[in-house]
Amino acid sequence: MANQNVKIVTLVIDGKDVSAQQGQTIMQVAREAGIYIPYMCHVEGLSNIGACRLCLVEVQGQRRLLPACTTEVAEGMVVTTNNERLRKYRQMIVEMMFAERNHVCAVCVSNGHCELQRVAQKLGVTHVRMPYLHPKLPFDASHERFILDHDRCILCTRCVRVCDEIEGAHTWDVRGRGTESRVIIDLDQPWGTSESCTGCGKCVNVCPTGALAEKGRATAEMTKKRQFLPYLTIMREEDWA
Amino acid sequence: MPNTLIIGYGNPLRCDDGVGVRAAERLATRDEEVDASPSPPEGIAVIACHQLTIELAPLVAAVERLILMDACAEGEPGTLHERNLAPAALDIGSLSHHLDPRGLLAAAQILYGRAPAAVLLTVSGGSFDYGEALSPAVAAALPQLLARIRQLARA
Amino acid sequence: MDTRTIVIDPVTRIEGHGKVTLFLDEAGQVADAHFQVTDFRGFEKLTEGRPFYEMPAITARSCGICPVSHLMASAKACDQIMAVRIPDTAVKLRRLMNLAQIVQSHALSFFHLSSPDLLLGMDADPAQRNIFGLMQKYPQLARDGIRLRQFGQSIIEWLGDKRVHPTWVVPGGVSAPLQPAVRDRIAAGLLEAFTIAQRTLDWFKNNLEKYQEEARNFGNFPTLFMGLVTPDGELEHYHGRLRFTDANGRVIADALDPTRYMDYIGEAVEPFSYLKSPYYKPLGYPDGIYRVGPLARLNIIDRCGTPKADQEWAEFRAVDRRAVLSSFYYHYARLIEILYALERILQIVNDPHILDKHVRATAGVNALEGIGISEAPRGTLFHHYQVDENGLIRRVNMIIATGHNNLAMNRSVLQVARRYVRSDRLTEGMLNRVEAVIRAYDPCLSCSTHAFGDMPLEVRLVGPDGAVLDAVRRG
Amino acid sequence: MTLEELLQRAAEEREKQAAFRHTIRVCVAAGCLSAGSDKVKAALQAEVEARGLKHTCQVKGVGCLGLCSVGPLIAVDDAYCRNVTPEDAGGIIDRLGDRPAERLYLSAEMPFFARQQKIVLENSGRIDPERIEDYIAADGYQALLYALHEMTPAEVIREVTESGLRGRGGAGYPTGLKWSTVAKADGGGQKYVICNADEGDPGAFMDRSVLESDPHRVIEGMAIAGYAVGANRGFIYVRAEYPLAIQRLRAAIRQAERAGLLGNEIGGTTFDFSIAVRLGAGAFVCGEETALMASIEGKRGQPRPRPPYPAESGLYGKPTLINNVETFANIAPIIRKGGAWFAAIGTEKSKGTKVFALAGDVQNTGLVEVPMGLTLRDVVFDIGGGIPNGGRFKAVQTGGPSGGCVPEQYLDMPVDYESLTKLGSIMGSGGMIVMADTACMVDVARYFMEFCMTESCGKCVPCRVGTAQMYGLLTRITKGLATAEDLQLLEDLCDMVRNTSLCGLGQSAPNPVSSTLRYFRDEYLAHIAGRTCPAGKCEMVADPEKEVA
Repeated sequence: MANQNVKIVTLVIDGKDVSAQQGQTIMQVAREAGIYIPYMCHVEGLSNIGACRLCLVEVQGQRRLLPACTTEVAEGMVVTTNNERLRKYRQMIVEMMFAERNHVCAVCVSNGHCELQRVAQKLGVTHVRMPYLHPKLPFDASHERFILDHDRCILCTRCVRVCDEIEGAHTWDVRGRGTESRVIIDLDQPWGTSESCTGCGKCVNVCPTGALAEKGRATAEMTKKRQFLPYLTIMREEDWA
Repeated sequence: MPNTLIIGYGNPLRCDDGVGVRAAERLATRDEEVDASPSPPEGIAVIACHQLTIELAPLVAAVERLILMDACAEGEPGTLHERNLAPAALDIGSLSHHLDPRGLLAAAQILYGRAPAAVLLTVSGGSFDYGEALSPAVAAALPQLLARIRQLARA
Repeated sequence: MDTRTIVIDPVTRIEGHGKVTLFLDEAGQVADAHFQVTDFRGFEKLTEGRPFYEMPAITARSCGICPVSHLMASAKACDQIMAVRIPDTAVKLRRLMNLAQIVQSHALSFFHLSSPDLLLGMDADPAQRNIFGLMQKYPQLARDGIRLRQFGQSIIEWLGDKRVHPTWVVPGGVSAPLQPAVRDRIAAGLLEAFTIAQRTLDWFKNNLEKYQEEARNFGNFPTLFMGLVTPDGELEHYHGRLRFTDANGRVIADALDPTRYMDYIGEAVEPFSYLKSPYYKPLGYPDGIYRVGPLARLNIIDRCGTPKADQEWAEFRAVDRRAVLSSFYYHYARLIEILYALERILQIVNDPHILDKHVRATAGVNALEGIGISEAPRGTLFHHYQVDENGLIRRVNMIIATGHNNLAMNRSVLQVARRYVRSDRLTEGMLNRVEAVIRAYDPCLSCSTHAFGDMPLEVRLVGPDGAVLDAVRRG
Repeated sequence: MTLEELLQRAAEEREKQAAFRHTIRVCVAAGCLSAGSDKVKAALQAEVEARGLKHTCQVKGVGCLGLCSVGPLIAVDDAYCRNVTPEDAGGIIDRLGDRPAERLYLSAEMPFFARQQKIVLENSGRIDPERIEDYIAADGYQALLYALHEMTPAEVIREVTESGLRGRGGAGYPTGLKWSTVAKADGGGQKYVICNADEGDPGAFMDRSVLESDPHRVIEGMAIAGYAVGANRGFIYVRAEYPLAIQRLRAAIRQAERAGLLGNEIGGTTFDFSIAVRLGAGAFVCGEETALMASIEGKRGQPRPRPPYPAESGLYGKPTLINNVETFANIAPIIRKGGAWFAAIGTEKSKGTKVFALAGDVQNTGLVEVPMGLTLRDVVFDIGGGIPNGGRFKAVQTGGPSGGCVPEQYLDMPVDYESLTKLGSIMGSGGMIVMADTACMVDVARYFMEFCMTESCGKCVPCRVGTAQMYGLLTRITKGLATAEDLQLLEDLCDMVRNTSLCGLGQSAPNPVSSTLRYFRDEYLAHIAGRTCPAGKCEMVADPEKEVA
């Protein structure tokens, strides 16, 4: 390991005393302690952006809720990962994700393997209180092997990050503001015409929903493989000198 | 052989019409991380389907107790109704491909010699439009419905 | 709706409520009859701009009664867009599911919807003349029906993941090979199914005499018949070519390429119905009226192609050597088709290659248009998709069985009404028969939102001045 | 330039100007310019020239004189003239030394001018923003050179801390504390100072006006900050929609560089400090500090979670001090006159003055600077002159789209950070919109929500979707389509968006809704239950059933 002198801190998560290495995030430590914190934009192996707000937790002495994925642990920290208030917020956030685009689980390629569906299930989201925004969105099937279905996109930007940070192509980005935001390829061109895309498929595999999928997969047939990510990350972090 | 059969029926692509199906799906699956309630214990079977059809009759006849869950169009959305059902050979129109719950019991009674004690729980729907989502009032009633079913199933 | 909306022909809008309007002339005779079904909307929202390979799942969800039929036609349309020849075993497995669907659908139609009319009599007290009256009087028959239906449903369930909307049928084939255990379970159930099918058929034939009055007046008129046949002229539910025969049993068009259906099927629009009225183009409208479904299929073929069914078919055709014209015989045809389907299922499960693992062809978009056709229990089903170069749906057209039969159903209602309407009031006997004749076609009318109650049939009697003389709501 | 040289140049310039018997100051800030003040200035100059008065009367372009609603505005010695046209030039010169014509005359004694106290704007409308000499004559750059020569960085920070100055960008964070945090941070030799001039609130133009009227003031404040925290590079992030401000700022930077007041070895010391201008492309969210820094770095302008705070890890990951234009504009006077002097102005917790852009249904719209603690009533009715055309006051909205609406019963509350927060609004950057009773409060909330919705950067879900949902609900209410459940959902959304959004934009986006719900709930209920708009502003849909389907 690169650093022999890792500093250890102790903290309390949900009433449980836990120890952690300094520099770890609340998310990492909670997971090690077997405490589930929901998330959507986070994925192990990529940078954290704290955008989906599902992993917000209460930290004693902090006025604001903090994202567990970007907040580093500190000595004596007292963290609450789940209570009435947090559940309520998380449910509403998931509802908003559903209401923003056109999610039709029943016919979706990721039905049954979808992280959004799974989180909704875990959080007990059985309905969406808010009106659906029903945007008219294009479907990009111009790539030979993959499809981009904006109807199922939740703008977690995992694709953007994996392409930039792991593949190094930076084919993906985001354009527009607010609900007009959309993931784009190169300068917002059809995927099939992209010259920067290496066709590696990492974006497809990190996508939590059916927004990015392999072409031709029928309903419920799209499963994502993500094992490559921690592997690549570890290999790159390893100090070979 | 289970002694209790729970059937939730309706069209989950027509919003509140699917409340029975959603409830059945919830009862049939268990997520330990969020839901402390147990999956159906021994002796309880759960079926989710579009409509009550005649081939359910032999299954119904084989159990001690039948619990049905459905949506209804009448009433303030989200209201839970419960009533005990007795077999009744009610004709519901012979162009239709499905059965009335009491008819299902009657079919079990007539064809297989017995009909279980049965209770029908319905939730008044608010929206029967195209869509997968339950309307707020109905969704709010779902936990209540599930709690009642679990209570009934335990009794 | 904005301009991007794909307009799905109202032909697809078949789920809803049925309505019959009878028009009286000055003399108090029935001059015309309209059978119409109400609007069905929202479907297009799910399909526009979506990739073609989602269509099987989407269209299967458009109908809770016959999802398998839509799956077949849709998957075949998709195969065409991919321009693939799907593996032989996949074809057999798709056939297997389609046959199972025919068994269960016909079982429901015959045993539980129509047999009360047949067994208890058209004029019996409606309190008795229903499924429960049937159960009381003929419990074995009712149980037989349940067993057959269960058998068909179970096969579909075992093959697909879910019973209501199997997603196992996919563009290019099926998503998973057949498991040996499933094959064995199907084989194990066949014996009982054969027994039931044969028993019921024998019983029906023995009682045919009693129904001569009905047979004469139930949609008994000359029309063309249409359906798929094999290259050898045998009964076919999955592939094949289209054949038209006329009322004299003569083949008037054969080996038509189903994908060119627009060349020989026209679609007339009647203001009173959302259903388009298809007709055989060369004969024009309305002379090109034709029927589809079990009766049509048995009328157009040269033989069934399986031993038991062929034997029954020979007897059936003896009813009228030219063509069996009365829609009453749809019931008869259904029973023969059940037998045929069971024979074919037996052949398939005994096929040495049926457990083959190669069941799916993969490909991208290789054609911008795909037309899938299959024989649904109720008749020929067309799915016609146009896609852009990336395979996104631009236009969808579907013609369903109830659509093909629309003209015939109208005429059948008219015929029954003329025979039984004798005043400016709707009588029980007349209403029973109107219902029964519609039932013979087993149209897909069940309301997709079942919470609103059951498929009501509204019958209205309209005088020459347009005044509604009487109206009855049944159901 | 050393301090002595600077003082000498100041004295020279003052002497030069003192030679004139009369000074006519013509506002050439964006507002008056757009009303044609450049032509007025030319006409006056021509007139002066023609009459051979050019040695006794100087005509100079100056920054904002404040009362924008009656521009072009000019000051003839101590009197103001409003709505001046080039044709008025002759008459004005005729009456030099006398009171201007009644039609033009505005007394400096009128409350709008008299009740203001100017620190930030002390040079606005007095000096020529395009001449560094004018700024130097007004004691400019003395604070910088004094600090460099006579004070340690710690002493500078102590002075700022003692002044009690709080961030003028909106949140009111103690400036001294922020500086000392950055000063203590270890940047490995590299730190940055950023001036946030990405003023985006609708109707707000405080920063623009400061930059157009007194750009050197900001530069000087930044340089002092750089010295205090140990940074030698500065960025000013200005929105591209402010071309005049950008032009003057760039000119000022060049002048300061030439004068040795920016660049290497400033004032003969070892302190180096350079400033670069960066233009924003008009995204409101880029006013948020982390988004602003991302934008400077050439990335998509989106905020990131804090901590780490910029003081620790800011621009390019280095410790960064980021303050707003008005905050920097306060620095030079504080150093010059001492923190104690500044701390004596204002209230216990809010020191100094605040600049407001007064707008809406008020007689005198324009830019005002008042000591903290003045009441809203003083600002709206005394300085602002009350509601025009005999209208009735309904509410005043402070803090821009993130602010709240304060109703009449709280008009006597002092304007300071704490009081406004208590009322459910915020100080914000200084927008102040007065509303008469013709305004529908639901419609007002909807207007601001639309702004927040379209300006949401789209990164976090609560802000991106929550604002769109709230906008949809508010629209339903204004159309008479909403139900009691919709109102409940709206309130739940307010709570959720406030508490879960990533940055200040989202966190404060519900403010206009919550504050109007708090004070004008009856108006919401009238729209929902009664399907009427009490202000008569909203048109109810005739047939709600139809609309829903």
